[in-house]
Amino acid sequence: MAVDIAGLLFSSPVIAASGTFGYGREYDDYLDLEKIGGFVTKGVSLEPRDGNQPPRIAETACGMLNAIGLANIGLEKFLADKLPLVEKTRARCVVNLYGESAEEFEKLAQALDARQGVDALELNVSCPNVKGGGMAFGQDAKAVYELTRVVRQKTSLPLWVKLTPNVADPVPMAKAAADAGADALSLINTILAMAIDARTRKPKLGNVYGGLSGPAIKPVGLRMVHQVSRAVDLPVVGMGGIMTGSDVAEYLLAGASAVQVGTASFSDPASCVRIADELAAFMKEQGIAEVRELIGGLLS
Amino acid sequence: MAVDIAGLLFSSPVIAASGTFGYGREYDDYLDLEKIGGFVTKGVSLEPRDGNQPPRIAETACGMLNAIGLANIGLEKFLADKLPLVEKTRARCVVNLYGESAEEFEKLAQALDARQGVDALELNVSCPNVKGGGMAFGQDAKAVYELTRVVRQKTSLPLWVKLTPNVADPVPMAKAAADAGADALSLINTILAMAIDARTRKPKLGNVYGGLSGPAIKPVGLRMVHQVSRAVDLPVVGMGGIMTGSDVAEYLLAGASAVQVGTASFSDPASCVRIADELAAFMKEQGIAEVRELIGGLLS
Amino acid sequence: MSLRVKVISNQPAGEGVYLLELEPHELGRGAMPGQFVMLKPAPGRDPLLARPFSIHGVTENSLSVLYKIIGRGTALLSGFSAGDIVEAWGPLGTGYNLDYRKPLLLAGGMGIASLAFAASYLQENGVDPESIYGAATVRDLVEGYYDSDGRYFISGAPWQIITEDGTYGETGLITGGLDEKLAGIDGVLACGPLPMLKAVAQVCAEKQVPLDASLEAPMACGLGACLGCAVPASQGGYLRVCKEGPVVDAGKVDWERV
Amino acid sequence: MSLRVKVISNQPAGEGVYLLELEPHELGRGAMPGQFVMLKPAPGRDPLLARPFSIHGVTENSLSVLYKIIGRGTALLSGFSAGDIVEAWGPLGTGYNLDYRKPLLLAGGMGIASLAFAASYLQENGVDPESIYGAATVRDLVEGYYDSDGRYFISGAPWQIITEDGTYGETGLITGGLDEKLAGIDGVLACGPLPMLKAVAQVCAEKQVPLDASLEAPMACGLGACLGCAVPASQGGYLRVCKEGPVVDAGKVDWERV
Ligand SMILES: Cc1cc2nc3c(=O)[nH]c(=O)nc-3n(C[C@H](O)[C@H](O)[C@H](O)COP(=O)(O)OP(=O)(O)OC[C@H]3O[C@@H](n4cnc5c(N)ncnc54)[C@H](O)[C@@H]3O)c2cc1C
Ligand SMILES: Cc1cc2nc3c(=O)[nH]c(=O)nc-3n(C[C@H](O)[C@H](O)[C@H](O)COP(=O)(O)OP(=O)(O)OC[C@H]3O[C@@H](n4cnc5c(N)ncnc54)[C@H](O)[C@@H]3O)c2cc1C
Ligand SMILES: Cc1cc2nc3c(=O)[nH]c(=O)nc-3n(C[C@H](O)[C@H](O)[C@H](O)COP(=O)(O)O)c2cc1C
Ligand SMILES: Cc1cc2nc3c(=O)[nH]c(=O)nc-3n(C[C@H](O)[C@H](O)[C@H](O)COP(=O)(O)O)c2cc1C
Ligand code: FES
Ligand code: FES
Repeated sequence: MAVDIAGLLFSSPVIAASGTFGYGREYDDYLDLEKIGGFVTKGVSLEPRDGNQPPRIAETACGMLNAIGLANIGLEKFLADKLPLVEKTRARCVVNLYGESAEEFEKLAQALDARQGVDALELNVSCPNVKGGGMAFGQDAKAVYELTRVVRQKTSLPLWVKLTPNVADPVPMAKAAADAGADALSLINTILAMAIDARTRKPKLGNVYGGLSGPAIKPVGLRMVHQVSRAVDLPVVGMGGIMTGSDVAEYLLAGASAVQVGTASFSDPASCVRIADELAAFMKEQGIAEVRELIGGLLS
Repeated sequence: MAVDIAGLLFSSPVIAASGTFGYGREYDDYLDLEKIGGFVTKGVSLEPRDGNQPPRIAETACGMLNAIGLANIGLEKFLADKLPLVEKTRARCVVNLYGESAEEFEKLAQALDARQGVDALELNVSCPNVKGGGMAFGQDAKAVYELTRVVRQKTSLPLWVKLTPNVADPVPMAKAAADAGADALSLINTILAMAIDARTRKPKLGNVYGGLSGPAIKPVGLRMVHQVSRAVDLPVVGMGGIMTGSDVAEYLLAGASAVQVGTASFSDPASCVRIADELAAFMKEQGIAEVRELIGGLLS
Repeated sequence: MSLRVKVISNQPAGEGVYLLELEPHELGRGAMPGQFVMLKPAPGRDPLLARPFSIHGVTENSLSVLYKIIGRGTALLSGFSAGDIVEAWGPLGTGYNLDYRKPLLLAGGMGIASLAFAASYLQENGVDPESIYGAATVRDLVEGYYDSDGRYFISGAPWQIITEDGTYGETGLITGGLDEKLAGIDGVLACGPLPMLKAVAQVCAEKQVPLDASLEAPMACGLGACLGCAVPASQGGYLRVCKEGPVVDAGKVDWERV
Repeated sequence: MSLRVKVISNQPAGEGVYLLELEPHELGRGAMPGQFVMLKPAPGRDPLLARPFSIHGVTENSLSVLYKIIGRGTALLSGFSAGDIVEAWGPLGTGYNLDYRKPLLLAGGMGIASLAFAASYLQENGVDPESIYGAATVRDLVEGYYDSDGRYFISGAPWQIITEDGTYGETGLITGGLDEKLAGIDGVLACGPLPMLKAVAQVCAEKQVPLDASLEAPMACGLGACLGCAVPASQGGYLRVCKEGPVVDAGKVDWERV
């Protein structure tokens, strides 16, 4: 079941997604971390962040909204308290980076470079670009290029750039990241969305808007992974709505080299391992020996 | 329950959406057309169109994909065979226009202008702009402006411009349509997406990509209606995933003046009337006498 | 109004096959063999769409559907029991041509669902069709009953059985020796898997025997509104399975492109 | 592994209230009053998220949850019956402080679900809490049993009743005359609607009596991973209801911002 993403080996193509798996050990009572490829941390910023005003989550049809606001304990505490807890496991730890400016991203990358226990960095470019007038870095190919370029200079770790679906076309962003030296592309992040309580007449989220995730968005994730993997010669880590082993196979066929599982962990905390097991069973049923036989194997 | 959209009165804010309600009479065995505000026709083009290679639809989590390919009987047959069937009903008939070039849209608008039975035109700008290199008209504010402008010159009918969700931000498109003389904005059209059969390894749609609709996309529709209605001073006709009267109330609160119901008609052919009834019951329960008390009434 | 129909019974009727009996109301009104109904496999939003099923029979008191578990929708459907309510609409579409004097009925697999209705309808109307029901193996035959000679009956009409492995009736494919079987036949009614229909269409075209073929396509509305259920037409363009079909004159279909 | 738990029974226990008894497995292991479990109200993708419910009681053979129908999830939950499987995980979160010598328990409405467990736990451990259960009207009281003096018991522990309309027990709000009730009390355990908790927090702060308040917030993971269940903390920032709570020292909460 092993897959190679830009030179880094993962024992399984199933990886727990950023923001849904804490700092890696929160699910220990319900799954064995070593049975999946690894996990991506909650977005880590230089300073601790409190996050958005509650309510922060709302359920929607086959999905959910979140507006956590990138609450996290900050770099220092992450390194001191959380990283040691995962360092000794065989599971890969990918650190998701969140900054409000290129400088913040640079500093984060520098501080994490060559840190024991950190296997790769994932650059979350879906956040608002404060200097760029609030438009997300990830909605502007030039900003994606610049951000990726400066971070690339600060780290020799494998660098994944995580793309947002809130664009007319993800390919220009993917190309920009590739041109600037990214090693892999992760997609999709959540879709900007909103829920309203008709009786109270209020938005269901304190932040009004939030990100839509879960099975509802799988068709959008598949489409964007398909678009990007055909257009750009980098490994793609696909995600969005994965709930079953068959969903993983679909993402692999669409062109992903590995996948991340996010919201599924909320409907069943053992999801990541269950999904990895289901993928193995599916491959066995189909007589597929290696994950790579599926990657990009869509017929027409 | 009556609502006024740019001077045109609808007896109910619930309108059947383009492409899901045929030419208005297909559902006659299951609902009374006069109990809803009206309907929008399947996209009508100058010449008949066969549409895309099957399969054309696929079910997804709380949603569906379609890649009908704008199959339709063409302007001539529409005027001769279909329009007369709805002309005598009190229900409003909005004709959805589909063209591959600005010229085609112009001709359509001209031919429909002042035709008895046509109450308004809805410009579907989500289609690929053949001259603009295939990128959809609706993803380019200049193209939206130009298209709306030329059509505006050819018709005195109320002109609705239907926006696509496949953009980073719908507001520039909405503004462009407004600046060019649109009377109302309809949104959202379907989200570009894809489904794969893991066993056959094939896309589930003959066209590979299709449009995602249904409850899965409601949170995206609400967000875009909220964004657009706050930014542009035109009535908004909201849609995307409406299944219940409460869903309608949510769209109205977000800023819509009326709504369209699409995919719901496939899960129950009487949906439009049921939804209108549910809205009436909700308003009664909440002591709301007029629909306009809800429009834009979101609290924060 | 769409219909909320009460389940009378929902019983196993073969390997992975169920017979669903519904209180008919309008759902069965004037239903003809080859027509279908849309059944929502569960209330709620997921699964979202209704599924098309041929009408297997109608009496004054019931409408029945014979279905096989294929995926999630049919699996959910098998969970319904007496007294439950199913959301449904119909009868829909264009059924079989029932005016032939000496028709041949060819049912492959679940094709028996609609053709059993056609066979008993024809019989009641004084026509004795030649009826052949093909299955891979005896276990795949849906529950019928047998007379003392071992003849298989379903819905009151007799069927010759042919199984691929010879575990019941003749051995072979339903399409085997079809040209001989067409002797004296003035029309063929066929329902079954696509490869079978294609083979039958080819032989019928050669022998110039009219063929009514019952087609399948994914559907959303079932009412001719969404244009989702397209199958390629021989004249170019497409036919709607839910409106021009599901039973179509085989000559109108572009079998190459299907 | 997440848990697939068998339903022992799921019975009405008041107006729109149900008592769900589950086979415990690990779900109940070491569960303490104030802790909760996550229950998925239906298999499948819609509804997608599990819901948090306080543990109402644990025995060697069962774990019980007392819940009220609020929306879609709890309505679906009420459809489960004996033998059905519920997906669940737990026990989760931080429960009540059970070290007080003379505690006062204040249960408003469904707050009784977790506090009944606390009351009987305390009683079993030799502490006799002062327990008050407030409801709008007698019909809103969940099913308990009454001794010959009309005293109300639930899970083996007695509760004084106060109803807003005086249809049972005292008349008034649970927060009425609270300062007097605090005499001799070394700690308050409270669970109920937010306005009640706020009022109780204010009085307890004034009287400098420690208050353990059980909070609610929408949850996704229940495990401290998603940071969805934030409530404003008095020191700035937020507490996670699923981890630092649901029962928190009232002094740690910024009641103004909740
Ligand atoms: C006119 C017509 C009559 C039919 N009559 C019968 C019958 O009498 N008995 C019977 O067992 N089956 C019949 N079928 C096939 C039946 O509709 C499918 O087996 C059923 O839709 C499968 O649903 P599912 O959710 O179990 O499968 P899934 O594969 O999970 O379904 C996914 C989606 O694909 C669609 N789909 C899957 N298979 C088919 C198919 N063969 N045709 C159309 N859509 C499909 C489903 O409706 C659903 O939208 C008929 C199909 C048509 C078009
Ligand atoms: C720690 C904790 C313990 C609880 N214990 C009990 C209990 O013992 N008995 C009981 O009846 N109720 C309890 N609740 C409340 C219970 O979780 C909600 O009533 C339930 O989630 C409502 O779900 P629904 O689908 O019926 O409602 P809907 O309103 O349709 O739910 C929509 C979404 O909002 C969430 N939600 C709605 N109300 C609440 C709420 N009050 N708190 C948190 N999330 C909510 C749901 O989980 C769901 O994700 C508890 C809540 C928490 C946080
Ligand atoms: C509660 C929550 C928090 C998230 N936080 C982050 C984050 O900090 N950084 C990030 O890049 N993505 C974050 N995401 C996005 C997920 O990693 C993932 O891209 C998205 O949810 C789609 O996958 P899913 O449908 O499997 O959840 C978060 C998602 C959720 C639901
Ligand atoms: C089968 C189908 C066909 C459609 N055809 C058209 C069309 O011709 N023109 C158009 O503007 N929108 C078309 N739409 C989009 C709908 O009008 C609507 O914008 C979209 O489906 C979202 O609403 P819903 O979630 O209620 O379906 C179509 C949608 C579906 C599902
Ligand atoms: S199913 Fe909608 S047109 Fe046939
Ligand atoms: S519910 Fe996820 S952190 Fe509390």
